[in-house]
Amino acid sequence: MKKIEAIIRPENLDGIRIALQEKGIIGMTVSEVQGRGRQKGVCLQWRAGEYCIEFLEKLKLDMIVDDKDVEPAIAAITQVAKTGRNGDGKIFIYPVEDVVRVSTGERGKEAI
Amino acid sequence: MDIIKSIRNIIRFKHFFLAAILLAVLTDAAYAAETSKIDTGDTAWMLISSALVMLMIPAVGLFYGGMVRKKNALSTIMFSFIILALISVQWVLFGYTLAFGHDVGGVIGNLDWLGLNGVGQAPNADYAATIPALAFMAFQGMFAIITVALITGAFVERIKFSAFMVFALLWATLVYDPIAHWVWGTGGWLRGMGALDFAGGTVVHVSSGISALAIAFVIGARKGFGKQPMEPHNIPMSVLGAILLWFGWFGFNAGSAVASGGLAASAFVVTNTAAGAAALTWTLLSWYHKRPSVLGTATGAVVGLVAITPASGFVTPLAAIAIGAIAAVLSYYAMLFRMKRNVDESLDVWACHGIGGTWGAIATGIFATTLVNPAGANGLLYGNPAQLVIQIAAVGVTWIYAFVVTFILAKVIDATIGLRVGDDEEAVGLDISQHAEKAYA
Amino acid sequence: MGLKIPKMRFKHIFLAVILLAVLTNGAFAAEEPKIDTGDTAWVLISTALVMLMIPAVGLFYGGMVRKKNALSTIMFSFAILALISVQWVLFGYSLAFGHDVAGVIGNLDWIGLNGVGQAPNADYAATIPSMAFMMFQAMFAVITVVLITGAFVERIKFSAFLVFSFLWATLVYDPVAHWVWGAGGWLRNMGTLDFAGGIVVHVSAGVSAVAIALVIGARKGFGKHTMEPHSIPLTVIGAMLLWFGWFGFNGGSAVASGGLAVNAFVVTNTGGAAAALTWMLLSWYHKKPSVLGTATGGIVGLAAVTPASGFVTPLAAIVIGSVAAVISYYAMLFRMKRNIDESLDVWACHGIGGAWGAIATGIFATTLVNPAGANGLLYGNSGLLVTQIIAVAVTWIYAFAVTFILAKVIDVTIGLRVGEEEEAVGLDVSQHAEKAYS
Amino acid sequence: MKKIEAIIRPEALDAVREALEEKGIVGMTVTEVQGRGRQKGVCLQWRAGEYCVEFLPKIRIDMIVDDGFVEPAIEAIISVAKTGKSGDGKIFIYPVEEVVRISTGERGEQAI
Repeated sequence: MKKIEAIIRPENLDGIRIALQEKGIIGMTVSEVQGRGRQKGVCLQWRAGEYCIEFLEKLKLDMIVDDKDVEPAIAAITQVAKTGRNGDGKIFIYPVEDVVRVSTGERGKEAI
Repeated sequence: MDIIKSIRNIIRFKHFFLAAILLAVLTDAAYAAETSKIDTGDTAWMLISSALVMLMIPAVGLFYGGMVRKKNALSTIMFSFIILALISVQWVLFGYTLAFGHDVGGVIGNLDWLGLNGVGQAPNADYAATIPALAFMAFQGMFAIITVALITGAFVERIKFSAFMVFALLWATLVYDPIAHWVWGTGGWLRGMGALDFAGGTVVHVSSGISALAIAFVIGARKGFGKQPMEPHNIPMSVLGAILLWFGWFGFNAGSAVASGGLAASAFVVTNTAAGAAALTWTLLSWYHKRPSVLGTATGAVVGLVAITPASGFVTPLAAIAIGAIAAVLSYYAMLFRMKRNVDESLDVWACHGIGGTWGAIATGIFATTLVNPAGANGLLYGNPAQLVIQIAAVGVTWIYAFVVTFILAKVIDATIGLRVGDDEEAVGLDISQHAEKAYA
Repeated sequence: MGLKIPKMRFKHIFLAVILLAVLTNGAFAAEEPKIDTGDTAWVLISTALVMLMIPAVGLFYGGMVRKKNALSTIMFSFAILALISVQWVLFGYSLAFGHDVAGVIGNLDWIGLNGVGQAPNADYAATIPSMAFMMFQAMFAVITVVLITGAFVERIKFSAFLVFSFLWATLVYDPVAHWVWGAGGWLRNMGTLDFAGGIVVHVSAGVSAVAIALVIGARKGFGKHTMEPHSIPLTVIGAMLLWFGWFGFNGGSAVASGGLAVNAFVVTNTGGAAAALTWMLLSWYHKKPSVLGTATGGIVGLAAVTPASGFVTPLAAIVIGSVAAVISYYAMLFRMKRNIDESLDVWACHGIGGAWGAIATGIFATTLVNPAGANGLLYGNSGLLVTQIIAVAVTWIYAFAVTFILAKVIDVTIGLRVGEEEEAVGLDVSQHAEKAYS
Repeated sequence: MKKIEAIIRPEALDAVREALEEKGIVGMTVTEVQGRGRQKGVCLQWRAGEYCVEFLPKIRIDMIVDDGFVEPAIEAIISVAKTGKSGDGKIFIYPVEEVVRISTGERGEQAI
């Protein structure tokens, strides 16, 4: 099992959800986060003049998947989220030791 | 028969004349009583105007509150709210008598009306002959309160609450009450000089704008000012505040006619017109520099309202367009100048109210016409350059007095109880550190 | 000649006086049902101001509940504005202000506003259309029901709430309004003074709030989990609009524009301010100057000064407001200590504030402010204080008893409370299928 | 590659960002979280009296870095976020299997 953590542009959420669903990946957690990478910040207007913020609004998707689903998930996300410009986001893959489903007590793959 | 004869007698000129005199005498007596008679329409208008100005006070809190960081939202709103409570009581106890009481040397009112002693339901013809003296007192009370509330934009996110309370009370007493007396009090020396200030361009806006700058110098910049972004946490809240300010300003300016009628209607129209012109101008300025800004448009409207305030009872609607549009330009660049100089007068009370009010008072000396208000005067454009000089003198005096007294007052408070919160408290935010509360769960 | 002329003069003066008298008489006759435009303008704008207070209560309460119940709390006041506006026009006004039946209730002569038109009704307000008076009073009926909603937020079933509101307005508000304000009402005849509704509005709402809170029971997790206010700025917006509207509430209760309205206006602002300051100092003494507390203090002061506003001086208002804040503050702590989930302290704010205000009227009232009023204890008339205490006590008992029974009946028939799961999810989703914030 | 997850006081965010930037770490994701540790909760005011909140607002910073950047990053965070009182936060280090940069499809260390 792996954990896939994807940082994406907020406007791509629904497209990615549908693309992942087509690959059979349904469960995920979405968080509103603020991110900073090569895109750096953005300058907004004050009453007169402007101010710059260093972090941008992003969404983070967390999902735990079977090893075989990792590549299809990466493909699905990049297919929708890629514009080719800075700020498209990143995908991180982590190992997961175990998963427990709270409602049943199931563990491991069945619990996903 | 007798009756018919009598009627015939009356119709005869001689007796008709007699009856007419009699009627005149009687009517005269009625008029004599009339001079102190309350007009229900005027009183209704003054009451609703006072209520409208009251609404502007917490509206300032929302306007400012939306522009600070989330961790200081409540404290910023609190400033206006508590000033409403504090100065309401100060005004009733002694503020009104200092500002509008019987004159002492042209500088201040005496203490005859302490605790509203002698201020009752009968009109006071010195100020407003057709409404109860209490109504005039209430209306003026709201002006005193909002002036103090305006200053709070200067020291948001870093002032100690106790120091703020002391400052607010002393400022109202030492700066507002005297200036209000000079310009509006019977016997006040600026009023005697002929200075025109219909609804408080110098008394309210110049005095608060300059004082904001003075206290900002004393308290110093926020931690991280100029390095970290100080992001407005809720612009819709600021816009809501601006909307309520615009709404309340009809009472502020048109109510300053202290009667319902032509002058009030004229003030109402120029108020709305100037606000529109200034908001539009600000939109265009921000568009020219980047994009049409929402926060900027709201600010522009407020600046236009500020600028038209002293002129509102003396100028025409077309003059209002010029006054509003120029005010927006002046204020916009004053704001940029303030930022460039790295002065943390945080929410630009000086640029909006100080500069806007100064321009409005001067513009009154340019655009005023007795066609709008026979009790006023003509300005430069109507062949009377002297009025412009008087206006500039009045503004100059107010600048100097307000700056000096506020600067000293702030210094004294800083040296005694301390103006500023500690670094830790500032970092955590005033909501938690000063009020043990959080704006949003 | 010398003798004749004075004689003639006298004769003709006499004649002219008669003529004048006739003319004036005619004028008076015309004067009686005459509408004063200034008075009417003031009552109309006052009515609009009180209307604004109604959703303002929704915002005031809405900011203090958890995010998941924000909409439902705002909805209470909005729905009541609609519901009681109709009830009042159909029969509420007639019950409260219609021709008296034994001092207890109005009859049904004015059902559906039959006979309530543009002509003034001198019994209540001689210089404005009786429809204006009707509408002004309608807003009072609406806001009284709205005030109670603070008692049962976050757990009441919406259908039960609508039934309760409708019946409460009919069975509690309309009779109490008739007793105190209706021509022939028994408390009015006893000499009770209630300028703008300290007893009719605030005591009745505050006491009823405790009654229904006792029947509906505490929120799940009350006293164990924190119930954090989700947006204090929203509450402050509500408080500021309430303060603003209160000028119409009290100032408008003069039902005319003039000295009395002005006095009420000044007293209102001063009382609210003194109470807000006092509350701030109390919270400072206990911990830190509280924003939510200051807003609450303002409301308490406004509630307390309401019955007194047309009878007392501005300096008396400072005392009334300050004392109200202290009493209310400790009433609130007492309520919490007793672990009663009268959630937003309608009792402590309005019940206690209003009761103190009504009693304070018996202490501070003076005919110098209002010749049509009476003198209170400080002006040498202890009788008024007794009358005021009786009126408060009667309202206290009547409102509590009727509300308690009414709530019980609704509870056993349609059920007052939502299910546990619905409560946990929040009323916004479970009762309205909506979410306040995305 | 490692993931560094730092829980810090909200007011320390700007200083931490600057300190990390000095060490050459630019990319990060910031999340507003609620936490609870030895600092326990805090009591706030109700209209009269008070209520206690058991979770305190904190900021979580997530960064994916090359192994060599882990120690400098830890030093940088501690240097500015440490007040010495409880409630300063914690730093967690996790292994990362893979990184994908959405805009280019790069993988591994180039993608960071």
